Amino acid sequence: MNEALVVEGLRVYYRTERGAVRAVDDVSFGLARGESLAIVGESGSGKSTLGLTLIRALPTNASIISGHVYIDGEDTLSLNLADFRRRYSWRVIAMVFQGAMNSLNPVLKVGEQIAEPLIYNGGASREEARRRAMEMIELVGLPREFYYRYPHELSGGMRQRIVIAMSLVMNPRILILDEPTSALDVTIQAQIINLVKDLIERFSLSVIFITHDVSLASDIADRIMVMYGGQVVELGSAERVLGEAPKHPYTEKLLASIPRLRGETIPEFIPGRPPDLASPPPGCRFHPRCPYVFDRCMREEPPLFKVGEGHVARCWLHGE
Amino acid sequence: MGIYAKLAFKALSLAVVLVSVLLFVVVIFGATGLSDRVLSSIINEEVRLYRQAVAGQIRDPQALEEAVTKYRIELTRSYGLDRPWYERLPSMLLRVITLDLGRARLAQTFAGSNLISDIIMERLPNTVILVSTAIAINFLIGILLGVRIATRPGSRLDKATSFLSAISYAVPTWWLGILFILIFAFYLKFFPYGGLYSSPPPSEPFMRALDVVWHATLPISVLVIVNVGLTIYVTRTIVLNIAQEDFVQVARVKGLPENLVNRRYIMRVAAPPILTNIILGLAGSIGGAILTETVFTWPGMGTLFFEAIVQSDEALILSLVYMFTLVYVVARFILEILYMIVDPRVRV
Amino acid sequence: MEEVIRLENVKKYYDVRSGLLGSKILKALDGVTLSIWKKETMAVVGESGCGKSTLGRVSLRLLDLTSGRILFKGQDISKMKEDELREKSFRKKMQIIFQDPYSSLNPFMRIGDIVAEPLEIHGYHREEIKETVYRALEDVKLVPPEEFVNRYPHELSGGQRQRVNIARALVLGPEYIVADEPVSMIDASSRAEILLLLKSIRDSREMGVLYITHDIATARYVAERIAVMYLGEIAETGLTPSVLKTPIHPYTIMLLNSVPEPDPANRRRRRLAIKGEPPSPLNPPSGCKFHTRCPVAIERCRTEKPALIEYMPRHFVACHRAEEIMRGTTSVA
Amino acid sequence: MSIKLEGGFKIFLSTWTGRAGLALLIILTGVSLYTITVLPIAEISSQWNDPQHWVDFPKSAPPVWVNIFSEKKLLETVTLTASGVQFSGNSKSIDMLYDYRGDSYPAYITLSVEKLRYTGTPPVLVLTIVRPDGYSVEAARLVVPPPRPGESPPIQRFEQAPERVLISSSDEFARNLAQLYGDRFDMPVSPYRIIQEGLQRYLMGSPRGGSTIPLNGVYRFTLTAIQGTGETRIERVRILIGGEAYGMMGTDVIGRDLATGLLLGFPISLFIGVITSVIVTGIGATLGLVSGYMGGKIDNTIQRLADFMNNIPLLPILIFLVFSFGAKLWIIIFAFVAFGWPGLTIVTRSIVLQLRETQFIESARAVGASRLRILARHIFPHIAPFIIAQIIFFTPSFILLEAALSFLGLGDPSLPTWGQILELGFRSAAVYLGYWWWILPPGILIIITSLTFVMISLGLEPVVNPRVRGRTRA
Repeated sequence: MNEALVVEGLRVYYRTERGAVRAVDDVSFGLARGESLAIVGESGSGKSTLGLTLIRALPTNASIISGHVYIDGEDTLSLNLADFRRRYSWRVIAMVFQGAMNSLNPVLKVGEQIAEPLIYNGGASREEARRRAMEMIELVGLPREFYYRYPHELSGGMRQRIVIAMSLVMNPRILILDEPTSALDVTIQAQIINLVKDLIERFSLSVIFITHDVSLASDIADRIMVMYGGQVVELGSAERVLGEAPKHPYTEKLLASIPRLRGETIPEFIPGRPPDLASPPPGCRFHPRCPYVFDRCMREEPPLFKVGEGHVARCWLHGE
Repeated sequence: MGIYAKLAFKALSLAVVLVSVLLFVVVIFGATGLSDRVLSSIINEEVRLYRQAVAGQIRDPQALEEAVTKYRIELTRSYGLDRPWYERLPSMLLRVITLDLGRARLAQTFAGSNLISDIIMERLPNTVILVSTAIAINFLIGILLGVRIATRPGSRLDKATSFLSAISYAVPTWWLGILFILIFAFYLKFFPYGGLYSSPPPSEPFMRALDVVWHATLPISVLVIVNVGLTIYVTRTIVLNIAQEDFVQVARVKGLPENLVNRRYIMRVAAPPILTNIILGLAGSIGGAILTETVFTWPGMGTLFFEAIVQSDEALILSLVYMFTLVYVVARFILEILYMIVDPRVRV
Repeated sequence: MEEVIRLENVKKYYDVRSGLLGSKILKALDGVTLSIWKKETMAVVGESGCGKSTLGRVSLRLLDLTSGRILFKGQDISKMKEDELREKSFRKKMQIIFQDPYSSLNPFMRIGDIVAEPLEIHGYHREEIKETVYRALEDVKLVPPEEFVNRYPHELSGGQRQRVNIARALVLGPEYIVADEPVSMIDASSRAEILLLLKSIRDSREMGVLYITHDIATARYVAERIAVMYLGEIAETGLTPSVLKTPIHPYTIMLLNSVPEPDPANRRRRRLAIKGEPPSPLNPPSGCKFHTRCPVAIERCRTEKPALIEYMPRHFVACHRAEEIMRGTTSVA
Repeated sequence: MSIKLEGGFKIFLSTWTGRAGLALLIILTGVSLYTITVLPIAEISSQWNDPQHWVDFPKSAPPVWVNIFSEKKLLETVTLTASGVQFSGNSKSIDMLYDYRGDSYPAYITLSVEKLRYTGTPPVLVLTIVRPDGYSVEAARLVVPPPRPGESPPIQRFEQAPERVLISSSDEFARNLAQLYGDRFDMPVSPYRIIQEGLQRYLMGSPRGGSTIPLNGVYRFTLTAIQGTGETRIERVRILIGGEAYGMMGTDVIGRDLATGLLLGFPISLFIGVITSVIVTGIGATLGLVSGYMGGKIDNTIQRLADFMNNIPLLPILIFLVFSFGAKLWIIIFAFVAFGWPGLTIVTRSIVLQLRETQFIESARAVGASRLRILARHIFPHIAPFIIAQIIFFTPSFILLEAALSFLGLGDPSLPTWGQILELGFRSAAVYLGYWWWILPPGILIIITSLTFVMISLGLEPVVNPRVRGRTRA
């Protein structure tokens, strides 16, 4: 089996005052070993919830309604939380959470925060753990002495590097990166992305890269999964989805909305606003904003149609 | 700014507070004519002692009167009573700082000295013991319960605690003290009405200590009960907020054991704001101590304050305002140092 | 063509208290000169902390300047007091559009009142106010206006709020507008809408616009000219196509290289990244402020501050090695 | 704005603390208004501190309702009064009835006559008591002084203070009783013994084995004016039969009716709490607004001052101030205000600073709005709910602070407050003697009053700080 991770029929809902918010609604995909998959979507598309579900870090008002997440063939959602944390979390699958500052404890030295899982979950001695943490700090391009720094003494870019070092300290095979650069300037963003690329190669990581920025996704991903309104609307190789042939109108319009440095195209926009996931529109969730909408879109929810080699799109345009 | 510079700055600003309070107090004392009275009573006392001393040597009553009058004039000049009060400010200030304010009107030490400095030095430890024990117990209980409640927000226990802490805000400490005396001393006779020792105090040291504890139980309980509700509530809120921070969830995802997460990722982070809360509550604790001591006739500075008011002893009141401010400032400084230790963010 | 606003060697220093007695000078703007013409947009780009937002606010006199001159259509407004700015109608003629669509509208006020407030302040008549407000809402495509005037900000989407912001800026008929990152906080799919709206309004109302952004790619579509800022100074400025096609300053070159493009081929490449982080503006490097991160810095850059020199038509660069870079004898990448 | 206010009130009323607080506030205000409008405040407050006024009342007597709970019934204190009594040709006497029920004898009996006028010859007032068994005794004989030279009728007597006769220790009365016992009951007792054992036990008892047992039943007290010519008018006649229990709330060591004192406490307590809170909040918020909005040197000065004041332990300084300047209500309020503002100033300033950074304020500046307009239109609406909440939140602390000062003996002596009632109780060792009726009610009233505002504060919390419930992420 070549899949590092398989997600099947995952549904995650939030309980809110307005009723259930269907943040992730029947999502399935696989991640091959050594592969980078980018999950792209606007705010409210469910992409972050998906990431949190994979590493079982959902807020308390969220519940997994159905679905499976297989890692090495084992359904990790069926494990109790303590088992999952002991056997998979950070050892097999780790995550770089959104917002580096919030991921770090303000009153502990960053080095300690990197080293802790080695001591408490990896059986390493303090000395070993420190040495390893310092190696990791060096690996992400910071001096070893940064072990003794506190988060507030670091710049945003440095904190992001520390958080990345922290995620890799237990040698995980799968790494989820949730908007790792969204708060950074482009110059620092470029540094971090270069670093991430190096690390992916060096550790042969399987990566899930969550971002709202299609351009950034193209920087890292072998495959692109576009999410809209809690659902996968298109999934395929980066070359196909971003290159010649986006098959879902949303992907097409999203790509067209990106301002580019080169070329003659003028960016377009998608009118309307993303669906309210407490009461999504009937039929295709994109239909109120879709330029190609026809009557079937308003009535029936489209399934994922195969539109090419390993390429699917949720759109009636590709129906029979 | 280095940590020592920060500490020095803090010490300096607290010293400024202390001196300014003194200046303020002394100015009011001067402007209202109270300082004249304090000084003239010191002079009268010294003149009386002088008369006693020289009465043996000078037989002639007229000569004696002359000598005494001369001495009085001398004293009046040296104390500056012949000058307006604002010219005496610096010396008065110095007098207060060194507690050189003569004798108390009626209050005295156990041994019978009525020197204000003696009295205060005898009473100070009693107050410090009472207040610091109460604060320590308050925060021990408050933090333990607050953390426990924070683990189940919205529960019945949580709601009850929030409401009780609101009620405790409305209860006057001293009235609760009176109520406790009525219940536990008058009706149930479990505890004494007040004071520091039984009369006569037990001679054996251990029994004596036990006797003090027995006497301190009611006042400390009152101080704790009135304040602990708020401590629980605040601790709960702080802990609850921190528990929702991303880094706590990250720590769990990292596979760290739950008790480690609680200790290093929640409590460790909650310590600075909780400490801030202790610092903010300090002024109130001192006020509460004055009243509680009074109710339980605990022989500390609070009871002394009450006596001084009843006896209209200006000099004693002046000294006590100074001492309370001093105790407050010192306690605050100690807590500030502690704060710098627990919060690396202020150490830069 | 008419010059709307002109900044001459504008400096803005802040006194930053540090320690007991010590205070340091933060040079947010360290001698900026630029001008904007009627029907023209000037984009100011740079990393966070480079002083671009300060520049926008100083140009509107929302912040006082430390030294230099600001000329609005030839009149020196750099020393005017707030009352004078209002009485002489300068406040009517200069406006700002903010970044945050959430905090930029008073949550207690209705949309109609928000857009009407500038008119009230400048003493317009009731009838006139209503008419002007409706026209402004129509201009920003919040139609029909009567549907929006009675709503509260929280009932609108981010994009709609940003249009209210634009409408408020437009009601007084300004000749100069500062747009401070107007699209950075709204969803990617609606950004183009706001940008295009801004551009068309600029043309129809013949305004000069200062467009502040960290995103060079958006600047390309709205701005005729670009100024690249680094640590409170302009590193390079010129006509947009010129700067984007033939960037000269190493910082501009590297900044352009850092911008990702949606091209799947990218993942096989490493982007050319500027090393390190921007130095603290409290303690800026000597000479050329970029020398600490510049791959082609020489000794001279450390000691001597480069002047902003016109190397190509209307294309100015502050770099000692500009000529070598232009000739291709020195390569940044 | 108006929509917001209405909505806020609805949210407030949806909390039970809000409803309970509001109900309590209405009750407290009602009692205060009743006290102010119905009771002659000025007169009562001066009476309150006049021991002469309370001399007839039983000292440290528990309230009468304790009899409901206890086995041994305490004798209630009873006052018989007659107002505007007119003695003329036909009616020469008035009757007052006392229904005596109890196992113990009254402690004392007094007669007082207030504001008497007569024309003609000076009257002699005679008080006779008719026992339930029909025997009657003359208890007192009061000779009204004749006109002084130059005085013209109507002659006024007992104007300043009522003429008071402690009939239970009158020798004359004792002799009369001795005569009654000797003649009618065949039980010779000396007047001396009667005085010594307590005259009441003979007046209100029947002989039993050399002593007496209480004779329950209706006693008729008849006051007769013996006068040759002219008329007599008495404003108020009062006969007080002192028992062991008194009134609804009992009495203190001076004999003061605690119910009156407690009632007076309502308006005073509310006044001090609310007025101080309003002033403190007004000053604190204004300084905070100025400090936050003006910035610069003004800001610096205000903040330094506030910081400094915040570093002072409040109570010792307050004690000192009130002690030095005298315990007057306005001085107490002034001291509270002087030391109460800094906290709010610091908080308001930080809110204003936050607001000032918001882009809607900056855009108002950009369109040329004046400072005043920005303060009024943009900043004030944001902090107004907060300020109102603060007024309510501060009120109990000032009520408690005043009570504390009063308890330390630094309350304004011209106004009876709950704190002062407690102070006297504490100083007269009421606690050690178990006079709970003196200790508990004032404390409970202080708590209820403070709690009213605390509950309203709690009810206002969701209005002022709408916290996001639950977290949603997507």
